[in-house]
Amino acid sequence: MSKMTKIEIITRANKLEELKSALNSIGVEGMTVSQVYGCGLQKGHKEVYRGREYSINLVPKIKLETVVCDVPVDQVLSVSQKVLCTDQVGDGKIFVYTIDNAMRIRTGTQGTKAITDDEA
Amino acid sequence: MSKMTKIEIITRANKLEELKSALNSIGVEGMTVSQVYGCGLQKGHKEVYRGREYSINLVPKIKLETVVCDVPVDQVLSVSQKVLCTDQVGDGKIFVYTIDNAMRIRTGTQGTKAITDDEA
Amino acid sequence: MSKMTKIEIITRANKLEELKSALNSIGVEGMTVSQVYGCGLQKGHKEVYRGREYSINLVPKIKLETVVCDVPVDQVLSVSQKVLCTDQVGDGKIFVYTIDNAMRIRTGTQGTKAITDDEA
Amino acid sequence: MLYSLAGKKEGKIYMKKLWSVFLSTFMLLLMMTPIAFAATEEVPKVDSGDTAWVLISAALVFIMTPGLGFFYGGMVRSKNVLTTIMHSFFIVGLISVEWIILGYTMAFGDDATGVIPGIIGSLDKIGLAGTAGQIWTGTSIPELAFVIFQCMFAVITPALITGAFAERVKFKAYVLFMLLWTIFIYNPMAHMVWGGGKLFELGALDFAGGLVIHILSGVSGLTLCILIGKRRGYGKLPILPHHLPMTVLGAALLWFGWFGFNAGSALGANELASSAFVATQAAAAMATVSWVFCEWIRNGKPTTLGAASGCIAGLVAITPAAGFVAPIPAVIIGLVAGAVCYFAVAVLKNKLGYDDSLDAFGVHGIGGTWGALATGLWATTAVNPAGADGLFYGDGNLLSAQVISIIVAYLLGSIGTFIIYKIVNAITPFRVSEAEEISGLDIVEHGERGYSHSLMTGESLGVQNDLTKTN
Amino acid sequence: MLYSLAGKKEGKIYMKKLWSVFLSTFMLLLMMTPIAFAATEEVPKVDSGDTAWVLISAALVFIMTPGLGFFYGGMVRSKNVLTTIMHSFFIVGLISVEWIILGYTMAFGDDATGVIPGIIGSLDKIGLAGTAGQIWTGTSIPELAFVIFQCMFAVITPALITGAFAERVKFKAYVLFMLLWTIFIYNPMAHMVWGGGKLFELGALDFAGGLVIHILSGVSGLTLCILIGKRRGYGKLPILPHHLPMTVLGAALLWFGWFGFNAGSALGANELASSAFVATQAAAAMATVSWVFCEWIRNGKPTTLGAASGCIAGLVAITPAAGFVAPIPAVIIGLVAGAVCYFAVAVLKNKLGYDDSLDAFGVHGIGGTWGALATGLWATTAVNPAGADGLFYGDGNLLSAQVISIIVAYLLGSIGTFIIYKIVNAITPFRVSEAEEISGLDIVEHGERGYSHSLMTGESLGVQNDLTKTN
Amino acid sequence: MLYSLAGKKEGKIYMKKLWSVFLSTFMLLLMMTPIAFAATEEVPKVDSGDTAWVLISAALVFIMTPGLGFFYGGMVRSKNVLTTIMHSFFIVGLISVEWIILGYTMAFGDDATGVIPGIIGSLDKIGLAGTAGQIWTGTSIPELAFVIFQCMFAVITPALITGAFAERVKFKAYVLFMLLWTIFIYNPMAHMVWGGGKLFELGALDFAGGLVIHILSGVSGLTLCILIGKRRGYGKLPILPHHLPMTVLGAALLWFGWFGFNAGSALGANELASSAFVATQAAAAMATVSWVFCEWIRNGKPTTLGAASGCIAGLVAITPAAGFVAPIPAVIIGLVAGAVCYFAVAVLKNKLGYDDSLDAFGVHGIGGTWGALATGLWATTAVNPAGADGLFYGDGNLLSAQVISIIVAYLLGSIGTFIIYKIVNAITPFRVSEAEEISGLDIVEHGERGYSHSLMTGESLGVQNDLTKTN
Ligand SMILES: Nc1ncnc2c1ncn2[C@@H]1O[C@H](COP(=O)(O)OP(=O)(O)O)[C@@H](O)[C@H]1O
Ligand SMILES: Nc1ncnc2c1ncn2[C@@H]1O[C@H](COP(=O)(O)OP(=O)(O)O)[C@@H](O)[C@H]1O
Ligand SMILES: Nc1ncnc2c1ncn2[C@@H]1O[C@H](COP(=O)(O)OP(=O)(O)O)[C@@H](O)[C@H]1O
Repeated sequence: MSKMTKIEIITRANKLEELKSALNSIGVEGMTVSQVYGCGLQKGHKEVYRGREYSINLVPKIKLETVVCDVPVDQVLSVSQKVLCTDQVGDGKIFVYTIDNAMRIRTGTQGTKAITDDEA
Repeated sequence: MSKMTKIEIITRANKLEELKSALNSIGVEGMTVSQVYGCGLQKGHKEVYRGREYSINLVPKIKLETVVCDVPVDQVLSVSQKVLCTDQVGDGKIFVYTIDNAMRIRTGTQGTKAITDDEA
Repeated sequence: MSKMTKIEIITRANKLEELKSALNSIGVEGMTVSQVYGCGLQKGHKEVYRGREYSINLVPKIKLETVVCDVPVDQVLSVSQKVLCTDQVGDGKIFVYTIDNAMRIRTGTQGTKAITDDEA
Repeated sequence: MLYSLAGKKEGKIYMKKLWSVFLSTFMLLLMMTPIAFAATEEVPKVDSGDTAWVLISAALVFIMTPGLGFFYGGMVRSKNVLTTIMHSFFIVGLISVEWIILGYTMAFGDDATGVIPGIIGSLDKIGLAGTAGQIWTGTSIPELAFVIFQCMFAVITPALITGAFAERVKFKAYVLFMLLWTIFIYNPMAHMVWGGGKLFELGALDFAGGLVIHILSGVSGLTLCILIGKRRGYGKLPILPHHLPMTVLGAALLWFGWFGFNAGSALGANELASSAFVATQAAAAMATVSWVFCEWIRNGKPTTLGAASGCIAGLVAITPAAGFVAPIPAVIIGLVAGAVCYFAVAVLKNKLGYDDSLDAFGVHGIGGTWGALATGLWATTAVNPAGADGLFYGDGNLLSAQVISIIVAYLLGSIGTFIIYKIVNAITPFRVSEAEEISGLDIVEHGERGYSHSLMTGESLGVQNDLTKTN
Repeated sequence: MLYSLAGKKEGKIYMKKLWSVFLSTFMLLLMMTPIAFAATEEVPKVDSGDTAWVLISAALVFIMTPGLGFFYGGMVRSKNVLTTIMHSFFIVGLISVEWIILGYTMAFGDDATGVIPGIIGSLDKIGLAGTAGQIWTGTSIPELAFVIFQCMFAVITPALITGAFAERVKFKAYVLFMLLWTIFIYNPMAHMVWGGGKLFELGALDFAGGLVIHILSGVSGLTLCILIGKRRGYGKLPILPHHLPMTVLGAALLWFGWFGFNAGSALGANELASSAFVATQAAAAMATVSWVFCEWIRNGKPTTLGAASGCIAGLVAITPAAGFVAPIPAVIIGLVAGAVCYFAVAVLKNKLGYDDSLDAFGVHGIGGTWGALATGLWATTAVNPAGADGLFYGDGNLLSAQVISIIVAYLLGSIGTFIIYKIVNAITPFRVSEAEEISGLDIVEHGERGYSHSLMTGESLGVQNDLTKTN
Repeated sequence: MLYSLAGKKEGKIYMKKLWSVFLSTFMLLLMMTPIAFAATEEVPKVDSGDTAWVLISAALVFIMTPGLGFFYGGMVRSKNVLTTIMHSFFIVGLISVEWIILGYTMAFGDDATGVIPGIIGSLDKIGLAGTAGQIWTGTSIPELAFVIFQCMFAVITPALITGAFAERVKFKAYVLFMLLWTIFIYNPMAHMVWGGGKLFELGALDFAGGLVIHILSGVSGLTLCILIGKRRGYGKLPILPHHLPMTVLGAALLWFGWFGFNAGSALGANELASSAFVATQAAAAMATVSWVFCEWIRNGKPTTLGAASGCIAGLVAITPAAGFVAPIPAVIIGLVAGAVCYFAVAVLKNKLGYDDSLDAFGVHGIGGTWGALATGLWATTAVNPAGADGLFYGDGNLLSAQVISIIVAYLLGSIGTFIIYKIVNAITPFRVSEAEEISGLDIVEHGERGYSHSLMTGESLGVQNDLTKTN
């Protein structure tokens, strides 16, 4: 069983479609997306309600998670970086983990075969 | 300190109640659920707005995370697979990770004791 | 490359601001927050619709994730525990993982430098 | 009384054939026509104040149907919000067209020369032919004002039914059913009760259609929800309202519009309209309070949905009585309506186990029944000389007439619905498949989502970047 | 002038006892009764156009109270949306019943034979006894139309107060307080000002209740929010509006209904009603613009909440003046109202540090005070011969009368609220516990959530699969 | 016919100078003034019923503009919901003030002594001077009632335009543009068509402003959206409606208010108002059904947005015809309107490639054009003796007049908008930057979010705990 790696990409919401296409093009088909709030160097914005100002410092982001084994992690990283980089603070982060096991619920298959989609 | 494992189950939203009961029945009490969008083999649906059609290819899913130590990981996997499997594309995936440490905030307890709920 | 650790804190939504400030004060600047439902010892609440009662047992929580390398994990844990502990069931859990790699998208920097924010 | 036809009050109530009533639905239906009285002397001139009141009342009744869409829409799961709103909204279009072309003449065409005299009027007013420039008999408003006021009633009645089968029917079957139901159940009913040629003077009183509209739709809804079956997971999985502020909005619009419904039914801006307006507010207000107190006592919580449901229960119950009862009886009618309808939806429905999704029967059927009975108890000629005295004012005949009318409405609603359901279901399936029900009807039936957005990012998430068909 | 009682204008303003005014609230209250004039000659016949206008105006004022619920509901956090809407919606039920049974007779029962002549009217109209078939004095509308139009005023006044204590009170205490406040503060006030027997002819003008309704509720709200204390975390943690489109919806319904409130107060469809309608639109429109420009200048952003708040400020300010001022003064009244109320909520409130959650005082108290003063400046008999000339038309007496009235309303509102608060709090706690406040009142007090759904999946998430009590 | 001026019908239609028409916009504009007739004999007395009807109609038309805000607001992405609603809501304030001060006198000031006779009226009614106590010529309502009814028309016309440029303009430019457009395009147009001194009696019919209001705003919107350019990502990235129930709410309020718009344009509560009411409902209902069926056939799904859009298409199309056509032609007008507008937005727009965000042109421009033509086909003096006979009633002159009027409206709308756009854009940029467009205008332009809350926790998430400026 070769190594399975989870890649977690936190980035701007409006880049989702581009990122998805880019990942698809290098063979990453399965992924899970969630909506998150980010906090870091990027400044938020000001809001005003009845004359009172508030600083909003949690910025809406999306988190895309994908577990890969065949596709090289480095390629995922470089491709993602390319489409997501705007040179503006707030582009986000990518984190890489090792995972122990995976299972495809539909078939019960475990290990790397669980995430290799050609069997469907 | 015995090994602590995080199990992440991504599956259909309408299966949540069944899954929760099944996990409870094998002793898994604590869990955290979030709403995510999934993308994989399962096709999305079409939408129409003022005569224009759109393909929606992110499918709403739920992600259930639970950290276990006493309950065998295999049992969690098999029980989950049993209740979640519908034989239709889109049943989802289960990922398994090792975690380094855990803490129960209320008591400050660390390690496996943090997630063994009998102390409460 | 020194070790990078991801710390995942699941706790009450109304504690977010306090937690964020406390983490900032020990040098943790970057973080990602998401909204989750928790299930554990804490009981939910009852709802009534047209005379029918329902038990709601998924409690809204927030999950704060942060990847650190310079700041000691223990310090993050103790500081968090201090601000979050209310001695009431439902304070939540903290989980700790090792991660393999990180990348700052804006610069392409990998490894610990990706999450050390002084370069910005 | 809603439709004051020219004529003199003939107080005699024909109660003799009580038994024969159960022998023939047909006969019974004919008997529903109430006695009609001349509320105003016949002055063949349009009065601008009366016309203004009836026109604005028509607009008020209009807003009730979309309001109903929100009332119902807030109570379903978000995956079905659009289909539920659409069930009310689309019907405004569908039935208004039907009414203008066919419905009005069926209901208010001349009776003597009618298609089936006593049941369906003459078709010579097809497409509203001959209505322009006329004054509606016994009133001082143009016939066209009466046509459009009536149109709004024809529209809301079938819309009420949709609450019973929410979250599980196909749109095509819904369209077909509603069209057939309106043509074959509502129009004849309206003719017999309001447009009829005084053939049968049973003497039942129904000021603004509580009996006809609410009982008929409530019973039809009940029949239909039993025929269609429960929603998948009903009673086992949780099915909660997804947006209660929307339901309150709907209730507010309904209450608002109901002033036109009831007080507008005086067909003039006068003492009677004012009295009906007061009675309407009295009953709605009291029912709001009583429903909330009932659940406060029983469940320990006074709920917002309870307040919204309570006011509707009160409004339904006062509808047949609004122009016949004094304020304090109206308060009592509301008090009972709130409590009775609460128990109908909270206890009775669960006991009996049918899935009337949004309580069309529990609120409109039960509330309408109570209101029709209450009219028989508290109606008084002191409020409306053209009405009758109820049991508490010394005369039991009215109550008997009300009971018979109720039975007729139950029979007509249930039998008629059963037949039309069978016909529709033979043409096209009424119910969606299980997979469709799980996906939600908004996507499956309409290709839309109620809320296709992310609250956090403000973007349209989850859409592929190639738009497949952009012509 | 709202309530034209029969009688001749007696311009003499009794200003002598200015000092004694402060010696006795009781005396002052009596002095609030304005002079009443015969706007129309007494023709004891119902006019259909006037009746149509007053009835539809009653419906318009009705929709304001649910509208207020949305206006307020959008501004709270989503965990308190239902309780906030409920505070307005339930009051429609509660106070309408109170009004029909008790309130109307307290306020408009005969003064001479009243419970406390000059303060509380005779109780012989309990349950609206004797109102049927009557024409309201000095008008051509049925008394029942007047009853129901007035009912809607009695309903909205306490509802306005709820904005001050949003997000922290128990429902039980709210119910008790509102009932007592309406009976012991509102009803006597209404009697003294509008139902009174010309005992004291102070000469204050209040066309549609700006003084009585808005100042009284604003001041009561301020008092209450100070007594109850701030929301947990107020000024430290962020507390933001959860749904501004809902607030705009509320503002739109309020504005819409306010045409009935102000123009309906002419009690007829005539020149005066048209003039009041124009003044209402002029002030509301200008205040919308001026509030938005004030914050645009000061905060750099023109906000939607500012537009919604501004129109309400203008509507409040024009309420007492609507039937007495010309269009351009109305524009000026609106201009100032938008600016003054903006500074009241954006600067003054923060300086003083009380937590008037949704600015009941900042908008209704301040706006109402400005409007009452402005009436003393710009009122002119050219617009309404039954009114009076203000300072800018050469007569200072009216302004003095307005000032005294304002002082009285402030005293009555604050002292009355203080006493009732103490009584209610002794019976049942007014404020929720800290844990309850954190959980949110929707769940704690009503056992409901405003939005119990997942936007993504369309399912009801988070509910156990055993339904614990299904009877 | 909307504005019945005193005078006798002069049926002669001046068709001779068809060519010269294209030589000078100025000339053409003058020719738009329709012939005015005395619908009622001049009785200089206020009628309470007519006044009640016009006042309530004004309130109904008022609610349309906020309603439009919701109709449009639901169709944009949630990050732009407030700015879109604000575009409609703020305009109520801005233009009402403009109307009272300047607009009314420009439009309805005396023509003979006008600033530019035939185009802009006399300014002696600035600030509504001299309108109090007057009766509007040819009617029995106070001039002030006419003023305020007209005010609501002036308000909604520019609001309609905002749908074309949603999601990409700066608020400052919007304010400036709307003010200039109303003063220099709308006011003269209103004067020429409705306030003009019978200078040119072209004979075009426009009952409630379908031509003036809908074509003018639709064409202006089209021009503007082409000048401003497409939204970033339009046609490539998905841009979906974020809240369809809000859009349905808006459609319901529009439909409701449209009864005042059309039937109120009879300026009295009479047969004509009733007839216009019926025609309005007939066309709106049929168009709802026809739009839905068109997409059902073409896309396989009947949509809720289609139903909401269809009714508006029908209402737009019937606006110029409402007081001239019989019910069945109204049904046909609606039938075609639903289909034509559907194809305009679903096919034509995509073919031509402009980004009319919310289809201001597709619905109002196209629907208005169809309605103006249809008036030329089905108008009949049988419905309105003060009107004219259309092609299907044997007279082709009316149709020609309608065609010319349409051409004039297109020219005026496009050229006028072009010029004003250039002026505004020279003063302040019309369009936001790309970064601002991505962030969303609610935050960038107004410093607010539509929904700043978490559905799950009910808390205000994402806000720093130090409030930076709390003064
Ligand atoms: N240490 C961290 N742990 C987890 N998430 C982080 C961390 N640092 C940044 N993030 C996420 O990445 C997003 C972008 O980071 P930010 O510092 O604003 O800009 P940049 O990545 O361009 O330097 C943040 O909003 C947050 O969601
Ligand atoms: N490689 C992956 N990494 C992360 N999540 C995945 C991956 N593959 C699938 N998923 C998740 O599992 C869900 C179901 O996968 P899908 O391929 O559609 O069907 P199935 O699992 O039945 O083969 C997806 O919607 C996605 O959320
Ligand atoms: N084993 C677990 N795995 C994942 N999340 C858990 C686990 N146990 C608890 N949680 C999370 O922690 C939250 C609080 O746990 P709970 O048992 O209710 O209280 P406490 O942590 O105070 O004992 C839960 O709502 C859930 O989100």
